[in-house]
Amino acid sequence: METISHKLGAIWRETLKTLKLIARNKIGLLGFVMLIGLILMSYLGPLVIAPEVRADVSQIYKPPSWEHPLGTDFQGRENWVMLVHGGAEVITVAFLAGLLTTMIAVVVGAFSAFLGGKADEVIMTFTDLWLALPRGILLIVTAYFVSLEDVWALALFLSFFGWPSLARQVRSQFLSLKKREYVEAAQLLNLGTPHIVFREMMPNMMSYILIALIESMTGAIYSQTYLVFLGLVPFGNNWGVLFSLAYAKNAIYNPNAMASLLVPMGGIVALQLSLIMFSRSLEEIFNPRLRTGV
Amino acid sequence: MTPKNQNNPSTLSIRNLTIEYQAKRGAVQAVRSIDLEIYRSEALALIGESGSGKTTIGLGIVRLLPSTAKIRTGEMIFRRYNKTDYKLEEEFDVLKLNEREMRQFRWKECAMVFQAALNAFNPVLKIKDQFGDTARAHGYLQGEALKKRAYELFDLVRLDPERVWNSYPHELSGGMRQRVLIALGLLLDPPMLILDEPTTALDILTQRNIMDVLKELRDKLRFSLVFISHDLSLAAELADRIATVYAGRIVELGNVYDTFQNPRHPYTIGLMSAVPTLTTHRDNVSSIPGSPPDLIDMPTGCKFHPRCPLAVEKCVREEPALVPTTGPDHLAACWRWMEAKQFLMPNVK
Amino acid sequence: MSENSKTKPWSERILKNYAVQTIFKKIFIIWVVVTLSFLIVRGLPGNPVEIMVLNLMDSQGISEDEARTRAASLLRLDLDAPLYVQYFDFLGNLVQGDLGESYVLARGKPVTEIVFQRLPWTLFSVGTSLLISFTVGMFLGMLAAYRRGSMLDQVLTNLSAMIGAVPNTLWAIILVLLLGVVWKIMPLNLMRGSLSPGIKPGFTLEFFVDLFKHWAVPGTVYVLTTLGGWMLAMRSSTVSVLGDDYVTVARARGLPDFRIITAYVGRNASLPLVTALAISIGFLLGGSTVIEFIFVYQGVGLLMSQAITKRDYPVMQGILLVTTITVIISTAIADLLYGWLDPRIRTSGGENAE
Amino acid sequence: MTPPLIELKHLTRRFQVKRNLSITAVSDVSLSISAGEIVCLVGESGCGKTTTGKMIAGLLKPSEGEILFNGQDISHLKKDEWEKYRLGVQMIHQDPYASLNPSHTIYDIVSAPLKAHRKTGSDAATRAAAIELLESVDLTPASDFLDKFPHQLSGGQRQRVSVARALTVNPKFIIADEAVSMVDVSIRISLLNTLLKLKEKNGLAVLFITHDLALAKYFAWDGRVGVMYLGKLVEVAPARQLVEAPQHPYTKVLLSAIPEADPERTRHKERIELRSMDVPSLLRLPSGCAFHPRCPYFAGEKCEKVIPQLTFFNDDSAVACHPVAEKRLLQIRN
Repeated sequence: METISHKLGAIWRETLKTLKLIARNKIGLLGFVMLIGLILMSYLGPLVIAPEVRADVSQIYKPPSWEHPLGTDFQGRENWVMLVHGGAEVITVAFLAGLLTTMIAVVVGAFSAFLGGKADEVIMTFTDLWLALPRGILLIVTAYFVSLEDVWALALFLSFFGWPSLARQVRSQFLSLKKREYVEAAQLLNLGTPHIVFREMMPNMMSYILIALIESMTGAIYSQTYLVFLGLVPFGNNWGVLFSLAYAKNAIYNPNAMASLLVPMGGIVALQLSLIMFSRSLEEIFNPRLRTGV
Repeated sequence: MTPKNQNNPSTLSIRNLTIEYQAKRGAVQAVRSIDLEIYRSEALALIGESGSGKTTIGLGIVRLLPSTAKIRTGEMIFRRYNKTDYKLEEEFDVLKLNEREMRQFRWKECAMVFQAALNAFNPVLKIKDQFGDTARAHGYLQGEALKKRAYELFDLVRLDPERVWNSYPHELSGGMRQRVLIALGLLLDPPMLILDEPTTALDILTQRNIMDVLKELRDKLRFSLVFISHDLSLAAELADRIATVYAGRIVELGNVYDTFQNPRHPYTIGLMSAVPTLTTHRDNVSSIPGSPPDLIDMPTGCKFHPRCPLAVEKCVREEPALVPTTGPDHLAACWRWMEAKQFLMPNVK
Repeated sequence: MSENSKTKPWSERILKNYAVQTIFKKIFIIWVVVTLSFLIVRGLPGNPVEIMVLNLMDSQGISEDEARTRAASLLRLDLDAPLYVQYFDFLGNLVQGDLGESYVLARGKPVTEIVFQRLPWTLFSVGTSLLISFTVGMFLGMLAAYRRGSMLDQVLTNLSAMIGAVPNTLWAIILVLLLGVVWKIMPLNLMRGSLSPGIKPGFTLEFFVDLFKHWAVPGTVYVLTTLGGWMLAMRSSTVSVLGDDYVTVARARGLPDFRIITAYVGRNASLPLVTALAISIGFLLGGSTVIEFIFVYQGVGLLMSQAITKRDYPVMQGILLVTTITVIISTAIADLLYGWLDPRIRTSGGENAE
Repeated sequence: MTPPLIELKHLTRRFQVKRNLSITAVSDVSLSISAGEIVCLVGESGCGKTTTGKMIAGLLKPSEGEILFNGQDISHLKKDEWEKYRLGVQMIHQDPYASLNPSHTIYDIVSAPLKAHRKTGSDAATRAAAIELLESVDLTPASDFLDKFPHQLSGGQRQRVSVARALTVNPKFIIADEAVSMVDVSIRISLLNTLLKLKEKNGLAVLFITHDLALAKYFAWDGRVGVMYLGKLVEVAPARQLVEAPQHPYTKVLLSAIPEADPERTRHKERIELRSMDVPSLLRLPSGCAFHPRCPYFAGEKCEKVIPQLTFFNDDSAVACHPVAEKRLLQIRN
């Protein structure tokens, strides 16, 4: 009991400290605020704003105006309503895929580093093999054959392709941490594996994992976008689908229709940018040289 | 053996040199208005602990300080003499040179051999190419002539020329790399050579070998040698004069024999008794209390006073200047230099 | 010791050889992809062969039995034989360079022929772009590293990270919109296709000018999306090299800045990027699918998206295989390049370890 | 007679470098250390002294040979006995900047083992114990240090924290691996004196690993010094005797090579020249005595062919050298 509350307390302290540090970097803070804004819009917005279900033929591809703040799409639906409703799926997939990728990578990398010897060799050979494959094409081909029907399937699929290079990095991080003298001292003092992993190694790994998580998220958004565009992810009315539908319905040659391309695109770009900005400040915060200079 | 200072003109006159580093908490006062003469063909040792400012002095002479460092005040007059008749040829302030002139000055007038010689060579270029680079940058010999010159130098530093010339740095051991670097330092026959902790990372036997090489080279080539180290015994073996550096200042400066027999500054005495040697009795070894000062927030008066067993009220108030003591050539910056040895080394004659 | 190694059987010595091991590894990777592509067509629950049969019946108006025979001949497989026999047949055909025939996109044409017709276009567009973004990225990365902390560095690093974060699909559309529709700088037909109608490939100025004109926009997309990555990688690599002792020593030796920047900093800082280059080729070829789709650029990527929509399995298999081999060859080249740039790898057989 | 606290018997450790290439970092080392004794292990980098220390600490498993603790082979210990042994042998690392976790306070660092092994009950008791420990390593006033992070401390202070951390589990034996080499010269001695004080007070045995013979002599004034060369123990003797009357040629060469902090003496010191400057690679160790290609007292075929064994003499010293052993045996017989 005591240790759990102690751990929670430590996590909470760490979080508070991190929030304070985020506020020190302007770009990072902006990214953080943007990200929170997008999340609020995408998850709370649909609760307040009813989805567009009507198809109004008279209102197809209207440019932005007072009546239609962000214009209308090829079915005459309000683009701004679609924007609010189309975010949750993209963010969920990004977050799930990022989380899964990072988890697989951390588990594989950590296991490989801890087991060492033959097991390490086998795992790393496999990882290298994965890295040497033309994963871009493989992603497309398999996406065609594997039916990706919900966010979980898509997230799982993306993380299946995303983990190897991160696993390699995690492994080398773990190896270098394992050799740190304070970890050796903790072993000598018999402080137990949980203590060594969670109290000695993890706090010095967290920053790294956090940044990797964000990188995996942006990677997932990236791949997601082109799989959707190629028509390999058939579900949902998310930003990616909206944008490729608009493209398919010739919005690109119709100046009045440009909004229905740009609005979902803006959603994706804003999400990517907020993540990137946020991660760049994280990098700065966790940079040990800057940190010890505090 | 020791060159007489009076009739031995100086190669480099450092006057009122002040160097600061910019840190988050404030200015790190690494070097505080130092005056120092480096005479022609003498060996001067700068000794002190890490953070005392000795390396900064070395880097300052060749102006290779990191970008956070600023030379606040001072001048460094460099004099070049004719190699045959020792007539003064040229005199200039190193701090006033422009970038191009500075590039020519480095290595040709003053070569610096760094602490971590293990990584002093570009790992992707062969030794011969790195010699070629240096020679080309200074319009020196090329081709066969350069090779011949390098082979002579390798012989001097006791290396097998054939093997070294065509090697990549990683194919040589640490001691070999250090000697190659010394050979490279001598390539342009500079009047001055700075060695920063040249043997620190090396094994005792390799260290011995390099010391012997250095002594031999100095007798043969007669360059001025500035030797930066925390190791008193290396200084004892190699130097003509010793300058003890503490908190960015020279606190004692004198002939090597004189300094070891009659140290005048409590810090020098402290250092001498803090390092056990093979022959000292255990009871004669003692550490200096306290720890080196924070260079951003320094104590008042004499910077050594918080650790000094002789400190009196005056030491807290006023910082002593580096002044002559028993002779004009033995200087110390201590209010109580006269009593220092008697108090701190009672059982040494 | 040395006598001992001489008495070892020659077979063992060959197997221990680094180059031989590398070749085995590469062959193994190809085998994995081949098996994968076989399993995709024959082993997956969706049963692509049945779909193919239906497709053939539909499009050519033939009976099911006829369609099955036709499918079998297109895939060069006996569909009634046990799976392992089919697998070995497939491998056997492959070794002879026979990947079957296309049945929708170009009826009856050997897949190898179709793919090799398209491959040069993709290799040209992707290769040129990679070369540009790699070189420019290295240059900008070094610039940012030298001026680290400055305004320029801030702008470069932030901007490049953000440009790189926008998916290439979006960049393609944005460029078409801006250049073709909004500003009307570039005629839309120049952004479509890989050559203007009527221009024949050959060593003519006309051909090369047209080639580059058509490459310009898709090429820009490749460059935009990859440049930032190279720049940031080069920046961090250069920053660490700048802290290395040999750079300070090189300055102390009075070497000219140009020499230090190129031979001392540049060469060492670019070493880790060479490995990354190898990995990125695999991704770029994949990324070409969507770009070529948008620009109707006649490369393997477009072929891939066509094969997917038309369910032309032999062509899909063929592309997967050929791109795998391309990637493997390029990684091998990158490996060689790395060895050539870094002497420590070259002589690793020695015993100079201290 | 009670067995020595720690006894190394023919300890050997090999490392796999490549698939079929291994080096022997430690080869056939035998040494015993009694309770409360100080032994220094001296040698140049790569001679195997750190590997030996790590094997004793249980961080590495020996390839051959055994380590006896109070007469018991530690590889046969049961789990709880093994844990007891583990805690009884602690290590002080070389690098004060890497041996303390940067994200923990000094209190976190010292209290973690106290809590893990239920040494103290309440938080207040833990705090009191931590203060007592810090004061025992001369970090006073201890309360000033408890809430600081390692980066706020100097190198010497950090090493003191490392010592305090090791003391939390009441060890019988401490391995100090180059523990003062990265600390400012002016405070090295006071750190060593703290260790000496603890040795007296707690009856600790210390294995001090260093490359500095002068420091070894100072620290092991009443103890012994062992000299290692390329994985082998070549000479063991009482500290002062080893420095003043070295037996093994390698020890002699080392001693003659060390510069002295006295210009008069160091410039006129007699130097023994080596036959070769090159240190052989561990991958290709010379046959026979590993020192023979460099040995100034090289005595022919036997040195080339036969590996000399560490031979003990009645003055509590041992040497692994054919000519020396023969000469001394002759002296003893006469």
